[in-house]
Amino acid sequence: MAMMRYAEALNQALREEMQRDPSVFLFGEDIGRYGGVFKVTKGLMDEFGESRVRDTPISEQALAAMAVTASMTGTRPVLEIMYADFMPLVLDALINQASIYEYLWQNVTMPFVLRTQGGGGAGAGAQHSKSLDSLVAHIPGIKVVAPVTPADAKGLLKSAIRDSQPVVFLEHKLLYNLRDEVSDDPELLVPIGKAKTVREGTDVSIFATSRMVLESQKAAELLAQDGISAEVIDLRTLRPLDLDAITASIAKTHHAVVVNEGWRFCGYAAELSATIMDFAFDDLDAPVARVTLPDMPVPYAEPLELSVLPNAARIADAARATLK
Amino acid sequence: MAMMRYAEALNQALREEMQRDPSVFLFGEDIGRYGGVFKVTKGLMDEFGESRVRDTPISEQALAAMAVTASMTGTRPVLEIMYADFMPLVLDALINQASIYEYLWQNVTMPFVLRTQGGGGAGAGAQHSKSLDSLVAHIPGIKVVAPVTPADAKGLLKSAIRDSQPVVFLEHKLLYNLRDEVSDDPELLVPIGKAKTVREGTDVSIFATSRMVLESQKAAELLAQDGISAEVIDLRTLRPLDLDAITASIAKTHHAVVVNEGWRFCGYAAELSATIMDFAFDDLDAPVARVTLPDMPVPYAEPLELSVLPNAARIADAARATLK
Amino acid sequence: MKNSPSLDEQLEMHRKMVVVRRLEERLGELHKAGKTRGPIHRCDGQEAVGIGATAVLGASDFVTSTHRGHAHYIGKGVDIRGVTAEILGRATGTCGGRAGHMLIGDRDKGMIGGNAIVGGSIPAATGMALSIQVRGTADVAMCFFGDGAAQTGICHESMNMAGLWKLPVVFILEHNQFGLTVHHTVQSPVADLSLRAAGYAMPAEIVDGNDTVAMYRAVATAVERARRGEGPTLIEAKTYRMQGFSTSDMGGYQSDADLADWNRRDPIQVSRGALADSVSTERLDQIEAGAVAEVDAAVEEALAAPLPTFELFTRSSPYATAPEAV
Amino acid sequence: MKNSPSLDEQLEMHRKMVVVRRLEERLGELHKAGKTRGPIHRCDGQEAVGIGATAVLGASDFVTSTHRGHAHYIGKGVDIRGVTAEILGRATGTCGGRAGHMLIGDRDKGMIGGNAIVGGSIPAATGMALSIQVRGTADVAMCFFGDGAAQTGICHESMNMAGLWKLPVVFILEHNQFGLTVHHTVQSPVADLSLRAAGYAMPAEIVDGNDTVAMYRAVATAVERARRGEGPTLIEAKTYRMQGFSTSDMGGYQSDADLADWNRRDPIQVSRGALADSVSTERLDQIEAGAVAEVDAAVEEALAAPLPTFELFTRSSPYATAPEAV
Ligand SMILES: Cc1ncc(C[n+]2csc(CCOP(=O)(O)OP(=O)(O)O)c2C)c(N)n1
Ligand SMILES: Cc1ncc(C[n+]2csc(CCOP(=O)(O)OP(=O)(O)O)c2C)c(N)n1
Ligand SMILES: [Mg+2]
Ligand SMILES: [Mg+2]
Repeated sequence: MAMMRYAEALNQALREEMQRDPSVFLFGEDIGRYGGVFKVTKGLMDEFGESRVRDTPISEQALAAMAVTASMTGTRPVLEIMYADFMPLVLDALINQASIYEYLWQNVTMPFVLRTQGGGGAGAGAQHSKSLDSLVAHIPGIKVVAPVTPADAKGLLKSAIRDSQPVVFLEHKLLYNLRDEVSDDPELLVPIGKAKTVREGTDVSIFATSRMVLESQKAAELLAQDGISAEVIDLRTLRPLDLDAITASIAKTHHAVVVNEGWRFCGYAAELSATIMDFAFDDLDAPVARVTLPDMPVPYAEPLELSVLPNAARIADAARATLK
Repeated sequence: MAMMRYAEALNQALREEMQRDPSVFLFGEDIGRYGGVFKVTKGLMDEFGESRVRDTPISEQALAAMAVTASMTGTRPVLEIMYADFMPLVLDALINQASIYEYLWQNVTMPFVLRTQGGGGAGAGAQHSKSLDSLVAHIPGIKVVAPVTPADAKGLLKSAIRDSQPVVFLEHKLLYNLRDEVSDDPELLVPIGKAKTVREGTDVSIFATSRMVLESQKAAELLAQDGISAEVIDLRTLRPLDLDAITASIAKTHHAVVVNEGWRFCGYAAELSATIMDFAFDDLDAPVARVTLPDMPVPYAEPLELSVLPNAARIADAARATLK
Repeated sequence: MKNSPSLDEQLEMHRKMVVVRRLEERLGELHKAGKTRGPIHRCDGQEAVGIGATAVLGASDFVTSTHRGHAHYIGKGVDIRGVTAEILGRATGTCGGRAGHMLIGDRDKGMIGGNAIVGGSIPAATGMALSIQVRGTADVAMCFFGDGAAQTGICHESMNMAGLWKLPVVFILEHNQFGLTVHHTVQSPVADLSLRAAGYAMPAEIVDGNDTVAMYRAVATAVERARRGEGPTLIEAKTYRMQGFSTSDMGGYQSDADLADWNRRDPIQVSRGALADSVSTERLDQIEAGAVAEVDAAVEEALAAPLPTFELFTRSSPYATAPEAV
Repeated sequence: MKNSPSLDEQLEMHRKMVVVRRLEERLGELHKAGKTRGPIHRCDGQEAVGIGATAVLGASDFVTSTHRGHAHYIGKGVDIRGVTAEILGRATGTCGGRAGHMLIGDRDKGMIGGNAIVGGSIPAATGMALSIQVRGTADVAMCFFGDGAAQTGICHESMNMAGLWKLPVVFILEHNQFGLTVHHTVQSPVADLSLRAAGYAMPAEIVDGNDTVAMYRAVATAVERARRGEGPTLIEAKTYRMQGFSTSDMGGYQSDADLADWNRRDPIQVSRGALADSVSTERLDQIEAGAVAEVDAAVEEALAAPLPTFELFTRSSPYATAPEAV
């Protein structure tokens, strides 16, 4: 065990997997000499050379399409897309390419990972602050994970690299400096598709991923002050969903709040709400509450941005409302 | 009134709006000399010339971005994207460009229309048969419509062209030859944001758009044979939603089926389910049933494709299940 | 002449062209008889491009193709019976009827694969070339793409990276004068698209796309260069699409003069002419008859084959949305 | 010399460059003092490109910009006070603090606008040029973009259409040697990106981007050509980014020799040198002092201005998801 930043945990995962498997290689903008704008790939070009750690031109569309076919032909590429806001540029590669071949051709595998980071709170403006989770979670055949702790970041990235299917790995710009204990066992993997109960409770279940888990935990503290016992579940994987964890918690609490930093309409929180409708309707005593960004661009100025991002207070309010 | 095909109704809408307003112009692949692969723009280049009706190179990404700024600077572009499957290529223009400026700059308007057609049933394979409704419906500041009748096709396209906001206009390849009465009053507009009850009923509400309205109507016939009275609501507009029509119907029937030809997970049907959860939970006697494509690529061979497309039988089954 | 095909290779190219031509003709008939599904993109008149270019490749080289891939499939060695059955949506098709004619892939043959997103074949081959370079083998990747596809952004991005990293990829621009129904002069202000290669520090060559031997020679040089680690080449093959864009094309925009002109340069006739000195007419007729019979048999077999049946995925499927979902 | 700026124009360009430089320096200080928000992209050393190119334009011409747009904003006449307040996130900013420094737009000035999606400015101006052509006015659209942006697919698609349709657009490639932290030699195999213009049948010129007068002349020729309906031009302005990529750049990859070299060619010094014969040192000092004072006043004013307050949309908002929703 060692204390390290979320970014360092990712770096360690990449290093270990590259040491273990020579078919793993990294490419992306500014990831080589500079080590990545969030420093996740720091030192890796020095260790593994310019062929396995490549700085690329600004060409997201082709890069993603190349990751798909490189992964079909004997390598395990890990592509960094600098901001989740640029995911629209890679969606053709995911929707019209990566999504279809496992079904059409069957005897191909596509073991690539697309890492990106999204989210607001850094004053980066409308084109650099979005969470577009539902765009990728909508795509059949693509797994999507979004860890919040350094340990899960490391363990899930290692699982993603070893997975035989495409995995989109969602990071958050405000998490990179978060420090916590991380195992140095290079075989410790965190399984894709398993949620984690980060706080047990009996009155209301709060489901979240990525940075919103932290806000949900704070919300649970606020609720505790009012005598409300909130269970907080870190889904960790957006697709495939850990249905058992969701239904088991709701069977206990009968109330649910779903939290996602992206837009509300057709957003990831809508799927969570609909999934709960499908599988836990009879256990629900109140409608599921969605806490999301309002349906608008992320503004730049601090008071504006802080007004729109989902936070502990809004989550707690939503939980209280379901209990009314 | 005149009988005409859905494609002709669209053609008439374009012609009338181009006659009325010289700032309206059309561009897209094969829309000029050839008149469009679905013949929607037939004869318009002859009538309006090569400047206002342009054949373009295969460059969806730039075309969409150009529609955004052309619409900011004095014209009303109508862009045809040949297949909805190519929408990933235009999403950056919608998400990172069109979506943000009305909020950021306020004194700009973006009166452009992006027409496309999607859906399965024509043996066009995994890259030419998709409905990606939720990808566009997720975007703030963009209206999305999907008419099923020739009359609505004409009336909504005219409204879309006159709207000051971006409108994505979703057609369906299996609807172009559908014939029905269409008004020749050039001022008859169908308002964006208003649903239409196409069949009244008391036991269960079925909500659909585009070709799925036809399947829902057939499902209502099947249900009627079992003595079940289904109400079928053609939403017509995917965004902004006609909430009143949805809640009023559920208040009457207490059961709902939501139908969408796209994928299930994070799909448009999920939003409908979540919206009903938000606004009509107390009126529901059973969970909302989602009828969608399974989460997989659209297969080519006829028996495979017909097995995955949502149809009347599956809708009727879902309705029966909600009434159990 | 450097890199000329052997006589055997030339005969094999000839045979494969006839296979493809016969397939296209039979598909045309089957379409008229209502026995096909969806639009089918025939490559009549363009066979020499795909057959000539793939003749240079080995089994472990990769090819990516387009919506108009029949010659590429056959060229790279995919079984004609599987291809035919796939086009006809049969369970015995190369992809079990799931893919259809635009998306045929055969991993074992290195054909992965058809791609109906215009431009999609270009980064696909470039990504395979990247994989080859990272793994350090001497294979090459080849992509086919059209004059229409050359206008896509992803073409630019891919060629820039291929030139920058000297990737072992051969770009075959199949310039058949049209992108769907639109003439190339309405899609680009330059007629010879290969002049863009200079912008990627990449050598380029314009080749007679109706001549298998010319294609073979130019591509062989490009493949050798790629295998030596010297990077990509752009081959612009000038040819002409003798049929409509697809079986649903209503036509009317191709000039009779052009059609007559290009008909005189039919690649199968060009190939016959080139072989006339070395091979007897009888032998050529026999090869052609064999090819025709092979296709006809494949068509009959496919028509008699069962349609696929659908099975919904289980939770172990990569498409499952939840580990426990059905 | 043809298309040379008048002395007044030259002095105004000089003044504006000093405005921009002072703004950049003040932003650097404010950043260090923790008074800015998010990354800020300074253009120290590149001022002559934006100021020289926009000096040619009229009020009804359009400009689109990048994440590094301060010189473009000021050049096109956006009020320095609004720009400064916007960068500092104030209610008095050009966009009320909603946009931030990368996304400033001012419709009335024809600056629409900044764009932080790399490559985004290119189709944006091309689309405006299409609008101009459809409406038949004599305006032009101009976009700025970087050497990094030149590798994006959308650049290719846009230039092809501009060349094909002879759109009235002027492409200003601001070649500052880096895309973010990556040197241009690691992004493209060709150093002079303007050689790609031939692939779009478009004239191109390489210009000293540190010389406002050279920029003015080349751009004036291009603008005239566009207004005459003769189509687009690509201007490749060679310059250098004297600061980090943004205020969060940790640096370490720009060589001291290069920095020293380009420092000797500081565009403000080049401009002073060019004006030395016609204008007294006192007059130049006075102009510069005025520019500095204007910026300092704008900064003080912005720092004292109120922060914006948030109001949630009503149902009449374009962002409402339902006509009746709040
Ligand atoms: C991204 C995309 N845009 C449009 C289409 C529709 N489409 C299919 S083929 C084609 C023309 C392609 O032209 P070219 O690349 O020259 O190939 P050819 O048909 O001539 O073989 C078009 C526009 C598509 N499949 N994909
Ligand atoms: C599509 C996209 N990819 C990546 C980025 C991140 N990014 C911002 S600026 C930049 C470098 C741009 O280089 P260049 O075009 O030369 O402009 P410069 O910064 O040199 O002015 C990158 C990679 C982005 N904003 N948009
Ligand atoms: Mg072509
Ligand atoms: Mg640069």
